[in-house]
Amino acid sequence: MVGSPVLFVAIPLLAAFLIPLMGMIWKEFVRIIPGLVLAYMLVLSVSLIIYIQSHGTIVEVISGWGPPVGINLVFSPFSGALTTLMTFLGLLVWLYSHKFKRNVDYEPAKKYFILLMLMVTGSVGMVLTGDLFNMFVFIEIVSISGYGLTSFFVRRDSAEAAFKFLLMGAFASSFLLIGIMIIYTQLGTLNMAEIAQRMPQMDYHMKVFSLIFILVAIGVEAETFPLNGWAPDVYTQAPGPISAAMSGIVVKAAVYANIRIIYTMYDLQGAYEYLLIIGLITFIVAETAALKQERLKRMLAYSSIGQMGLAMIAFGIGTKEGVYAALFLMFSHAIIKSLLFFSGSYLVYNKTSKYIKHVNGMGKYLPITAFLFTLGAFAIIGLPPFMGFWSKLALLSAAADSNLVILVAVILVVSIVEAVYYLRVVNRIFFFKKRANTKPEKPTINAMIAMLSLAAIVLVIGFYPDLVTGLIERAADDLMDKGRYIGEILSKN
Amino acid sequence: MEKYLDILEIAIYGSAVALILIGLYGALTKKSLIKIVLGLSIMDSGIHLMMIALGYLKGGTAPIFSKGFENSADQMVDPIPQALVLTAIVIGFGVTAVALSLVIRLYRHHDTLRIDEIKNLKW
Amino acid sequence: MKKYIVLGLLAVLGYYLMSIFLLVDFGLPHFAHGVKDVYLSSSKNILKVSNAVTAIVVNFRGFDTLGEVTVLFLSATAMSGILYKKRHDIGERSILFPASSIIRSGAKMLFPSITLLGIYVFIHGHLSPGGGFQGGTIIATGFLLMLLTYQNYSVSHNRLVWVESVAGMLFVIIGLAGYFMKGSFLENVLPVGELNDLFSGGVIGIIYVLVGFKVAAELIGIIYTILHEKG
Amino acid sequence: MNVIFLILILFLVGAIVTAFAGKWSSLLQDGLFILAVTIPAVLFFTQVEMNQLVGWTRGGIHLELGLTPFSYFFAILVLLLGVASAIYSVGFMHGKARKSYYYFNYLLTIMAMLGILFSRDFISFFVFWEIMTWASYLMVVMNGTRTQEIGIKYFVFSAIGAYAMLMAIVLIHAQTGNFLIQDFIDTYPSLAHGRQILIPILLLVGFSVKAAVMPLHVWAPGSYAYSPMSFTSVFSGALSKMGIYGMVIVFVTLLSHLPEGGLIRDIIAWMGAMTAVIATLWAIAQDDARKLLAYSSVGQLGYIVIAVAIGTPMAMLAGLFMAFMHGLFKGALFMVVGAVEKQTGTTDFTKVTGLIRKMPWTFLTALISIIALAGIPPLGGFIGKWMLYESLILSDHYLLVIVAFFSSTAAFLYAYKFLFGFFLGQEEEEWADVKEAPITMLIPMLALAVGSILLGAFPQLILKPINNGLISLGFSDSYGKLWETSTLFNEWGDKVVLQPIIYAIMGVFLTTLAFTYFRNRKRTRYVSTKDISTSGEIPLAHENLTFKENFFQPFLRAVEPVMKKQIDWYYREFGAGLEAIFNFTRRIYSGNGQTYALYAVIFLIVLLLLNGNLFGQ
Amino acid sequence: MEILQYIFGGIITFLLAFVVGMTFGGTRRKIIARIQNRYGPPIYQNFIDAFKLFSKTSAVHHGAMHYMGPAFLMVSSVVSLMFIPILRDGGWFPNLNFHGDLIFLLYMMVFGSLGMALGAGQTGNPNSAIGVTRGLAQMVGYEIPWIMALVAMMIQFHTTSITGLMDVQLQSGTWNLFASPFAFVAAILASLGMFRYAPFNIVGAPAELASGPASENGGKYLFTMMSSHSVFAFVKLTLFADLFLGGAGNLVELLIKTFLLYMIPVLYGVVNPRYRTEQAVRWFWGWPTVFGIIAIAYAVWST
Repeated sequence: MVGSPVLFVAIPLLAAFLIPLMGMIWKEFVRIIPGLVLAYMLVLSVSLIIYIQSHGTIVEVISGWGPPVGINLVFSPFSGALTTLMTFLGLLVWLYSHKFKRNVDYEPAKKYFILLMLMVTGSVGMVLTGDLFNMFVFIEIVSISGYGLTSFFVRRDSAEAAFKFLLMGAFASSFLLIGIMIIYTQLGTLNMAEIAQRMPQMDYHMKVFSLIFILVAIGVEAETFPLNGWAPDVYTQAPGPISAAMSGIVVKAAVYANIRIIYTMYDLQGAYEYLLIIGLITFIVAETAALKQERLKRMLAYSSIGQMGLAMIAFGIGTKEGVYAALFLMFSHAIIKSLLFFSGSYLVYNKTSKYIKHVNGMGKYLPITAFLFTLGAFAIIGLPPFMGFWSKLALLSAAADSNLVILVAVILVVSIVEAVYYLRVVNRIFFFKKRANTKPEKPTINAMIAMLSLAAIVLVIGFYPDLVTGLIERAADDLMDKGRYIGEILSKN
Repeated sequence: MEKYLDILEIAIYGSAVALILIGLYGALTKKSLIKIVLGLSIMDSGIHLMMIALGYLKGGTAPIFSKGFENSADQMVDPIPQALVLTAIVIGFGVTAVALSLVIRLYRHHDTLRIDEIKNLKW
Repeated sequence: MKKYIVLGLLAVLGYYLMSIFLLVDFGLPHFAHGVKDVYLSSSKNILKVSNAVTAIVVNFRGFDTLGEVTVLFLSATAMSGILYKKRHDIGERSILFPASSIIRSGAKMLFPSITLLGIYVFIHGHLSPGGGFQGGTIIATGFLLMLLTYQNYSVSHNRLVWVESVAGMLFVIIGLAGYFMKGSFLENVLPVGELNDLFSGGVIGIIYVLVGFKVAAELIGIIYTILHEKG
Repeated sequence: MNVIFLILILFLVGAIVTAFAGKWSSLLQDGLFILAVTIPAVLFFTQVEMNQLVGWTRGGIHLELGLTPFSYFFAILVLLLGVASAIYSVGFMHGKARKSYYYFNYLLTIMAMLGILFSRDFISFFVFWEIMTWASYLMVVMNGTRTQEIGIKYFVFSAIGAYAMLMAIVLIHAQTGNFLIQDFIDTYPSLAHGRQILIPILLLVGFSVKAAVMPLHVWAPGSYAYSPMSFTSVFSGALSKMGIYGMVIVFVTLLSHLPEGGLIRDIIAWMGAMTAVIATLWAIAQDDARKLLAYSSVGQLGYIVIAVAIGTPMAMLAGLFMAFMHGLFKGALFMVVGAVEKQTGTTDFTKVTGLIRKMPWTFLTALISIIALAGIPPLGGFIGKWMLYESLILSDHYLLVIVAFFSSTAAFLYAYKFLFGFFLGQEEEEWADVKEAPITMLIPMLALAVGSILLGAFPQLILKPINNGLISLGFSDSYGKLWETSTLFNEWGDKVVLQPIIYAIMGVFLTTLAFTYFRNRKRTRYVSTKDISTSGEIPLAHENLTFKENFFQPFLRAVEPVMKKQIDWYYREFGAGLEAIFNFTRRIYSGNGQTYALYAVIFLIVLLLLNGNLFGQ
Repeated sequence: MEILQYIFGGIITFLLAFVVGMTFGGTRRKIIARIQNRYGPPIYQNFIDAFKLFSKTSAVHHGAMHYMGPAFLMVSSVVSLMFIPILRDGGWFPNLNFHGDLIFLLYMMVFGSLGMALGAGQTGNPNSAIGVTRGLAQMVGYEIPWIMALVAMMIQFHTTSITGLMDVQLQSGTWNLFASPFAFVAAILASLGMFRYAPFNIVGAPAELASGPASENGGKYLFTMMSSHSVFAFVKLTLFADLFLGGAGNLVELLIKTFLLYMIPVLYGVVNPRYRTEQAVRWFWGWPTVFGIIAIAYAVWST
């Protein structure tokens, strides 16, 4: 055993409590320790992923009480793959913001890095936990650190965005509590595996009501359509790396929660259709809203929402191919959208308004950044031979295999809209004259490394997708096999 | 006794739902940011009340094995909702604190507390 | 207009909520094989903790409590981040009018007893109703009283940081000790003692004390941050 | 490593190396660029074996590459134009901005086209197709003028096509379980009837976009006109033929099994005919050489589409032969425009006149290519047209003959306009010191022109590979029946003997020329075009009397009703409408946090109201 | 030897065409003059003009295309001539007709216009270019009924060869004029434009354009143009005779038939005012095209 899933939570918390003390010794510690912790988490998750290849899913028991009595953490191929992705992105976000301009002040830097680290931890916890209420706690950890990070920049309208986020988040947590309590009163347990096992005994109406409350609650974090009003504002106003972390880490965790609940806990067929319909609406509304945006990050935000809608559609197909496609989409979207947020924030660096027109002519002044943005744009449109193509292909062929011809057509038509708004920006970067009052800002070396490594992944996976498809396929198998999940956890008792 | 229990049921659940609805009403219609935050708190209270009520056992005692109650486990109310409520209260407190600090920031920035005037970010 | 729409919506929502809750029989056991019975019996027989709620909060679902503490820590951090200003921008504490002498002397008298009550509550968390959160809050109330009464009363920021950091770290370290010694995070590593004894329940009491300190420190920090906001 | 991979990788590596070589030396970059095209071309013609399959796997999908005789024919066109235009590009891009960018995308485009021809499965086909699309998109926007309009339009239509194709591909995968083209062709007859119709139509939409068939052609004029001329010769000459390539395969292998196949073919043929007519009319109305040629390309592609859609053996031969010829002469013509642009800085007919004495070789290329374009014997263009008309009449498509002939005749108008606009008319002071284009630009141009002449006399040079390709697709051997060395037959036994015609034409031409030229040689002198007898007055040196505004106004007035609105206009209105709707959708995000919360509550209540219906048991 | 025979035959054919075309042209001038109540020039006036032009020497030229233009024109006329059977059995006028067909001829016939246009273009005279554009536009107009008539014939008789069409008429014993009357009407109406006599003479209208494409040309250039026009007129008339009137067994028959055909455009022109270009184009796309469509329908129906 190389480590334990519980360290994903314990070590960052220890570090978080330690940082204020270490900061009194040497101020640089507040920047270095989170990086070390995130790096450790990445190493840990990679080694655990390798471990479970041969030894099977790890079910970690906490405080000595096996499920369903105690809380447990599950490191399965599915949650493990997501954990690896999240910790990797977390590390890159840390790297990108290591020398972030505002962080010269000690106090904000401390806050920023603690919140960032705990946001990643919370997301990882959401993915790993096997207990419903524990998931609620982790969702709150993620949300509160999200509020703090969103309003990090004092001069922008960031507080407004954070307040909207908070309002929605508060509603969501209330609804989630109601949903959890309905389940508890019916089944008397909070362990997800046991809930899943005993779900058939539950009264049908209670089942539906609890699912509705939980879906609405998690839908807020997962950016499903009518609940995602906060998302564009938050993405626009949060610091660039935080936007990347939001779309790459937090939302992924929320979608995970959504999927775990629908696929594993409940046995309602209609829930898949719900995912399909809501995902489709989210996708269409977000992509069409993105078309006429004037601010770069807001446009990226809508695109991000749209991509998550796509992932939900893929989950809603309900077959193994669909799950495979959805996981692939989540993976590629996390990587590509982070690349876009990273490079996009430098393209509109100096302006707080972040209008798209500020990128005019930046191709000449920031050639590498502009190139990386273009790469990301091409990849997210789904042009081969970049990474986005393979995931889109997987989605479409999964839909076609399930005979959803209309769905394929709609997705493709809306994808054209997506291509249009991305290419408009790319054209501006390279072929428009620079506006007189914009000053290009060269990326720091750390940011450059982060962006280049993301771009390398986009290219390498694009040319050789086999690097990740095996992993994703195992994860999809894992998710589809509900009986094994229940058995593995409850046998630990 | 049975009759009173029915009344009690309606009274407790009714007040929990009423709190939730009052909180929602406040959060959805009041213009002042402070009142919205208050609404959220009220809604939380309603939910906490509901949670506790759901764990109630007819004629039950507190789930504490103090002297004389060592063997009355069957008579104890469900302790789990109480534990959950504890967590939920703390989390609700944390959210409220952050919300209030955001309200302060917004007031600093916009010089107003009316939520319909704070719409710099839209579309 | 909006009000009426909202009212209509809430009427529907209320109808559904009520119908959900009325499906749950009030005051009757709702389910057959819940974990509740395991908790009660284990708390009495294995952990020797008389307050089952404490046993759940600190041991069975101790992980939640760790998260809870983290949430508090986060909201304190987030608050100070949100309200952060450069040093010269920080204003004076806003007090509308000075407290009267009755209040001042009363506060001085009440403060030690409030603190003592708080300490009692979290030390006896595993025996009687109460615990770390409750006790910490009571202590913070005492400090709030002092801060409101005395314009010049101040708490050392560094000391608060120390208390909360060390308390939090010890919590995690105790958890890790369980992990390394017994193979499971937060598992009890100390002898459990006898039911209804002060020194019973192993690490549960210790953790609750730590939580008490941490909660107190954080709440004081939060109050302090808001008090320093210009009116 | 297999040579097919080697060729593709050489292109890719060449593209990257060439793009970066510009940092050190411009000359090195030019040299590397030409090598990066020619070495794979040589490898292709010497090393690649026919019908040899190479399998590989990506993302768990089995892929295959290989060369068939049919794709071999297209590869000839691609590599011929690719090499010629590459040499030309070196001259054309000399001293221009974004040279590395140009070279990179150029090589990628050529690679992608070869990749398409090599692909034996749908995924590699699609991958290369999209690489081709975005690489050429980057070329279209390269000049930086009207990128948001022309470039986006090109990309949107390409995306419509590509996504239609992708939809067909995933539907195919749902039917066969893999992506191999051959497997699909084998299982096609046993599919459900709905799929049997849907899949070919989707594929045809995909290919029609690149082949610029009528309702999907609106991207073409702008894109051809605004990409660099040296690339446009490949773009219009070879890249658009990829659409034809795909269409032929769909027609031959799929639609022949379908009862409705004939109807679909006729519809496509009529769309091609409409394209030919409308594009020709618009070409006549243009005042810019680039746009004129762009519309002309669309029109010429219309003929090719007619021919391949009719699909008799002779029509196929005609269509593919015309495709090849179009590559030659349109490639050369775009190069001519490029040369004029390079030397004068403009391509506007109303600005440039009288270059014939300044740029004689360019004019010669233009003349030969225009004659080939107009389909006038004895050049190669005629042979394609002849076969087209014969096959149309033989297959009872009488009205199509009329339409095709009309647009072919109308093509004379713009053909004349092109020659007159640049080269004839009065010589102007402004262009007095214009020089002939550099030698690197002249050689490829003249080579392509010579190709046009050669194919007029010896069409078998290219008809033979076409025939081999068609046999490999399952056609009967029409080689012996339809043509022998320099003789063309139709099925009624009528024939055209090419060589005596050429001798006759040359003989008469030279005799007359001798008659007019030699007797006068001693005593005639050249006088400038200012020395004319218009109204008895001699125009001053700075006066330009060349007739250039409203060139074909009378004719355009005659056809006015057809040209009132461009199809483009409908698309623009449609697009504007869509954008307005989308602009409305984003108003959902009103900016008021409370409203968002209200949405959440409404959503919750709607779900609660729907409960049983949504989550059925 | 055969080649020499061809060349010799070609020269003889050319001379015949030249003489006939010139004479017809002179006749036309005379007829028009008489109708307009003038005396008019003698019938041989065209020969006098040609001889005058031939013996003049040109002092200037405007560049290569300038003298290649008339050569193109000549190529078009002569090669077309060589592909048309003058008499049914060849005889003195050997040619290449068994090699060619109607489609080839169609393209060969427009080749001249384009060459001429190029030559006119290089002179730099705006009137030439204006004339050329009008001419080309008009050509697009009349080609429609013309190709319709030809396609109708091809459909009806299953051949695209001129000799083939003549054989058909010989075998059935009836002229195509009667076998496919609508095609004949369409073709004749198209021929009005082909001859460019009034009312379709806007191309070279002397009063407006200083004789259009031909301006700036004098001396031998004009001679070449004039003679090729004459030859071309003969080519067209012979083609019509071959296609619709069963060809000619001997020279006299040929001359009668061609003269009768020639009178149609001449006489039509006399009584009509000049059309503007777009009017002309629209005119051709009116009734002549309708006849063409009827001809095709008739052909499809009758096979």
